[in-house]
Amino acid sequence: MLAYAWLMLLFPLLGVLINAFFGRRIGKRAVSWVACSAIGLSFLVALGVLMGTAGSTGVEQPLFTWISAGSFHVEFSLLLDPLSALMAAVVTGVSFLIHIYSIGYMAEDPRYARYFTYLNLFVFAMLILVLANNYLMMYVGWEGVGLCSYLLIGFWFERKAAADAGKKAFIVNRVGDMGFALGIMLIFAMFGTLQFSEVFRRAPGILGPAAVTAITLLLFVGATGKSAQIPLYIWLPDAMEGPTPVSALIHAATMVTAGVYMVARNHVLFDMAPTTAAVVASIGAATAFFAATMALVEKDLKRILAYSTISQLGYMFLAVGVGAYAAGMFHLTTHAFFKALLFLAAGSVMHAMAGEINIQKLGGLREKLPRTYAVFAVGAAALAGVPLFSGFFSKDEILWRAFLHSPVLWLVGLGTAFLTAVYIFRALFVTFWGETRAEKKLWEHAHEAPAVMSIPMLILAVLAVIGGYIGLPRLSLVEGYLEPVLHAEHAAEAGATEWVLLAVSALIALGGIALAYYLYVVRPAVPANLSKQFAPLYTLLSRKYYVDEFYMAVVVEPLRQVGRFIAELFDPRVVDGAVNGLARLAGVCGEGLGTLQNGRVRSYALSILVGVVIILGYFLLR
Amino acid sequence: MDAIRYLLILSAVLFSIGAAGVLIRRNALVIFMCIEIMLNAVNLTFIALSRQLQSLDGQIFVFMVMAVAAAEVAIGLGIIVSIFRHKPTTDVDDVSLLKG
Amino acid sequence: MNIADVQIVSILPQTLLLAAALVVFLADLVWKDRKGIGLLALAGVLATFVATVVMLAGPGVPTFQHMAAADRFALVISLVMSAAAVLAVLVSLDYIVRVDLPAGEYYGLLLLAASGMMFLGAATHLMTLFLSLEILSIALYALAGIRTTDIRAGEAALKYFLLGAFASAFLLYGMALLYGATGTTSLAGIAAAVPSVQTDPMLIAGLALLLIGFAFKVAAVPFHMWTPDVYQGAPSSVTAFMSVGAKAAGFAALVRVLVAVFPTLYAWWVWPVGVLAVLTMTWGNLAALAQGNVKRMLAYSSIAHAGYILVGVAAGEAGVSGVLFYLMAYALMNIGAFAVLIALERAEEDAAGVELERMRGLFHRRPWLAAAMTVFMFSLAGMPPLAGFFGKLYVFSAAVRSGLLVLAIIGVINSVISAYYYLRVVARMALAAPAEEAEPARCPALTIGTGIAAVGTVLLGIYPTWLLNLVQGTLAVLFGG
Amino acid sequence: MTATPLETVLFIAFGAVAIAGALSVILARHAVYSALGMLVNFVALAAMYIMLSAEFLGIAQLIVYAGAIVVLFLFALMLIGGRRPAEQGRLTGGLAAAGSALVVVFLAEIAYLVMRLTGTAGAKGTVTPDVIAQLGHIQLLGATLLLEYILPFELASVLLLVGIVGAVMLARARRQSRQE
Repeated sequence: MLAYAWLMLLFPLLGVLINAFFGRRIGKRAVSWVACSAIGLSFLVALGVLMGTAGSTGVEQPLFTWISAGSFHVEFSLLLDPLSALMAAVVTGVSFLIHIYSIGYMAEDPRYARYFTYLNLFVFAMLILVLANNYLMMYVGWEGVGLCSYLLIGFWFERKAAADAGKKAFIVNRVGDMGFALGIMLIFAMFGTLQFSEVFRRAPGILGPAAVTAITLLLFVGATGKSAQIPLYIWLPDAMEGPTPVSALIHAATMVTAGVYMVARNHVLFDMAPTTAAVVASIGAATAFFAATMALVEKDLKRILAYSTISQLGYMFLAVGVGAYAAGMFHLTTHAFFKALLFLAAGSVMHAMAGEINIQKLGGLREKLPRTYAVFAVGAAALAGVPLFSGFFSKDEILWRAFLHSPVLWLVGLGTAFLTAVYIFRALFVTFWGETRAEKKLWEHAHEAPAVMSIPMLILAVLAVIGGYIGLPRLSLVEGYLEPVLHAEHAAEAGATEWVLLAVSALIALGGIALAYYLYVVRPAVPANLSKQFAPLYTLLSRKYYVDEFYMAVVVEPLRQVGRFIAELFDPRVVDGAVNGLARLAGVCGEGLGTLQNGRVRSYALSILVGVVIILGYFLLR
Repeated sequence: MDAIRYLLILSAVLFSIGAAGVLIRRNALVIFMCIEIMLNAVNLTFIALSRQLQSLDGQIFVFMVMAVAAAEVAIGLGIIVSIFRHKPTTDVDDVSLLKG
Repeated sequence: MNIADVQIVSILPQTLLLAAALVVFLADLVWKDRKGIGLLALAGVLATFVATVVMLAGPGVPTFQHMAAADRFALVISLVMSAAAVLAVLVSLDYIVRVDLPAGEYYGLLLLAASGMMFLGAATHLMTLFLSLEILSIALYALAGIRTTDIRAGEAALKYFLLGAFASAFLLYGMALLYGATGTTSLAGIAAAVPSVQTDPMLIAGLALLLIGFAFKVAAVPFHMWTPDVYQGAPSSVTAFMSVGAKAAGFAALVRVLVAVFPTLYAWWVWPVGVLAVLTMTWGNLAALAQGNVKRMLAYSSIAHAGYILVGVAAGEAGVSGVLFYLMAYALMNIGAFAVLIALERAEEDAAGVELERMRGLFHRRPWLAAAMTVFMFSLAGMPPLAGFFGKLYVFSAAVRSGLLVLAIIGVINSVISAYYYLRVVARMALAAPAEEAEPARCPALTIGTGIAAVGTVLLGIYPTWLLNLVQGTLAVLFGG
Repeated sequence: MTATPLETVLFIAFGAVAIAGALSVILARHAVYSALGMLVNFVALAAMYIMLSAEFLGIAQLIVYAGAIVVLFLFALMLIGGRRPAEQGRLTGGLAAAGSALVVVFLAEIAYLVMRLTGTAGAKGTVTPDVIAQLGHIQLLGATLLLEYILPFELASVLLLVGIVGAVMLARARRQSRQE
């Protein structure tokens, strides 16, 4: 099967080409067939590869020489090892289900073909990222998913909010990519190659502590952009302006996890840089906690899930930061299942309620949408870490490894787990329980989604339940599978401690759910009173700590002002003013300043002369 | 002071006078004359150096500069005339629609 | 050194262009068909392109005494120039009829300017360098003002001319000083003499003034002030050509002088060039942010791109191939972007360029045109896997290899800033179209030109190997060695 | 390069005249006087060229610059500047002040350079004034130009072509072809 791994890339690419060129002519039905079967076939290949790579330390499969010029040589080849195979299988599998779901969700959209083209293009770019055997290819995929994300978030570009959100995502991602690009350039400068295997093999000999810290920090900057970590997380909540399946696919299950994958892929380098690892773990823990607090007061169902995604990504970075790469990948996998599920369920709610997404205008939906309610509950339980659901195992694995590393990180993680249980069950109770607060007309029209949408949800629900068992602490399928690549050091058998911690986190999760039940079902008046009592805190949270405003004031506006200033600088009045000021200062010319007119060509010539004098002076006096 | 230094300083002075003229005059024609002064100053440098170095390269260069100056004058006056047709002015400060 | 050293083939591409220019001038006397004259010019530039390609494949380095050499470096520059000229002629065919420009003069001067640029790339002697620089400059002064019915074109020409002549006086002064310091005007002779005179003040000052002269041509801050005005006032097709051609020619001369003639003084010139690079990209990008006129925005963006390329120049020998690659990429994507503007431009109102608002709705009216524009914008912003990305990658990683990490960092930060204003164009195109909007021009030549540029931009990105092989190690044969 | 006392005096005298001419270009109230100042400058330089054994270039300077170029300028002035004799405000304030200051710095830089000169280090050629006198300046220059410098010579002719075409195109009154 490994020999045919390239088919994994080919199918989505064909899907893109067919739908891009003929999409508008062949009709919606054909478009969906093409798009879904492309990803489905790709998924089958990925499964084959997943089995084929078990136990292998990885094979590289060159497809063609991409760049070959002098010493600069880059192969376009696939790196097939357990890590990439697992990631590829998750990406294609979840994408496949979401493609199917989209058939129903986007059925009425006039740009149906374009939507599926973008979706396939996204999967293609993501697979390039995942299967890359060198940094350049990975970077291309990396930017590619960023681009698709821009296209899909801004898919309904007629809405200003959507267009703005797309732009924001793109720019913020570019800030992160900048770090990644610089890291790649540094690697190339030091190694002369960009191939992973070569770099990892020679890293211990070539890189000093400072160099490896610099490189890994730069790579991590890239990861914070793509994976929405502090301080670059701000794009993700806004990205919910895109169609809901897109949110499920890109901003929950696949693209945002690219950062985690990249760190895991570079674990050799990160292992050599303890400083960076500490930064990664701290940022991860801080993001996890910080995002969870914002989710507590959010009213928009999709945004709650978005903050939850940021928070869960924080967990994954916490994991890779403490060296538990396999645990991070395990959580990545389970999270892909239950987060995609939650988003699709939210989409189903929107579908039923004509796009209404404010949870305070919903309520009581459990009688109208029993299936949606059930799958949402499963997803919520998995996310909250209710024992025996998938999230429980993967989260616990991370907490356990964090505890071994540093109790402080563990405490933060535990606190986050508690908040997670509270906010997600708040969303569940407010949306599905109690009396409805929806408009009457909407309420009456509410209906379950068609089968094409609910079947993918059911499959994901099953996965969200059983997904955890592949990584049971004692069974450790994931860790064992990834072992050839990640060389996970087996944590000392701690016996009692481990079980105690397991119990603690289970209790924490259940406690959080109980609190949510008390606050939002038993005594619904309490939250409102609380928010009044702690008004400043509430405002701070609901305004998302004013981070967007901060960025606006500190980064965007000044840049714009400087630009405007530069453009206006050579406005006659300003030049004259500045030059006159200088002249007066120098006392060179004291008369007639007020009546002077400015000559623009001459002020340009003046600028040339300034340059001449400075450069000539530098050369002569050096 | 030996002759070559004298000549180099002289041409630098002429060049600077030309450059100053570009900055202080507003009449496009006069600015252009000042640029011609600058070119001539460089020509003097070339010929002085050519004599000093006992090579003809500098003189040939001057010959070429004369051709360049001729072509520049043709174009420059053409441009000034063409603007004058829209706006009867030779004041460069009056020609500033494009900015920002 | 005598007439027998002349290998006439060394100036074949340039001569073809000169011949084509003469044919165009003569044809213009008897033939009033502007498209026909354009096609003649097209034939000329295509022949030049083919000749350049053939010469690139051929062995040896033909030289014209010690005045010019058709080494790999020169031929790659010729390739960029002839590609730019082909695209420029294609986008002009319909445009000059639309805005009513005189065909004979237009194409003739365009071809002459192109030949001047190619001579500049091939020059191995200060005199050839100076004369070819003047040929291209004077032809461009005239082309900038060719729309004599519009005072803004006249203004552009006047500004370009006065400042260009001012700057070339400094350049000439620098040449005189180099001559004085080394006793020769041939680049090889100067290069040979440099080690023995090393830090002679006359040599150093000559180098400084040469740097300034070329910095003006490539529009580096603070010698850039003419750029936005001239680019905006000149007819769009002229702007497209000169933003690419004059820049490439200027960089060709700069690289040859700095890297090939003054390698031993690298420590002297690397910082001025580096500082110019930083100023240039930062200034260009920040000013572009504030522009509401797409043509003017592209003018500032071309300043920014000059800054990126200067990063490659500062990298010294390691950066040469990156600079050449970048120039080719820039030629394709920038002329492409201008081609789209030309399609949108209406004869009268848009003489000073298309406003951003006019981009509105292009995706709905002309999806392919909008798609091409998207490619150009993303490529200019440096998105992989497009040509612009690889250009930036090569120049920045060359800088990192030469120990100029700071320059690379500032460059990358700048390319992030630039994404903002390029993206604005794309976003505007996606919005709904205002109803009363005029239909963008349709013309086969323009479509072909835009198409070639778009396909080239994509191809250079996904398969850059062939061009990379071409630009690798060009320096080794700089003096026909 | 040694100079006889007479030559020295002449050099200084012509230099002074050249500077005076240049200054009157930038200071003259009327553009016509500027043109005349330029003429003075050109003629003084021509004299110096001849003294520096570049006789042919001296003559060419007289013909090309003093003759053709100054006349062209005067012609253009008469054509377009005639109606507005005086340029209002010659020395315009801050810009001029800043510019002049920079120019002084530039001049100081070049002077510094010249002072630090240890004598030009480049290898001396063989074209001494004696050789020039023996072979004749024009013959020598012509032979070099057409044998060694044939390419620049041809480029100069291309340049002039560009100049002619461009000037004709810019200066001719364009008929609107739309109205034909």
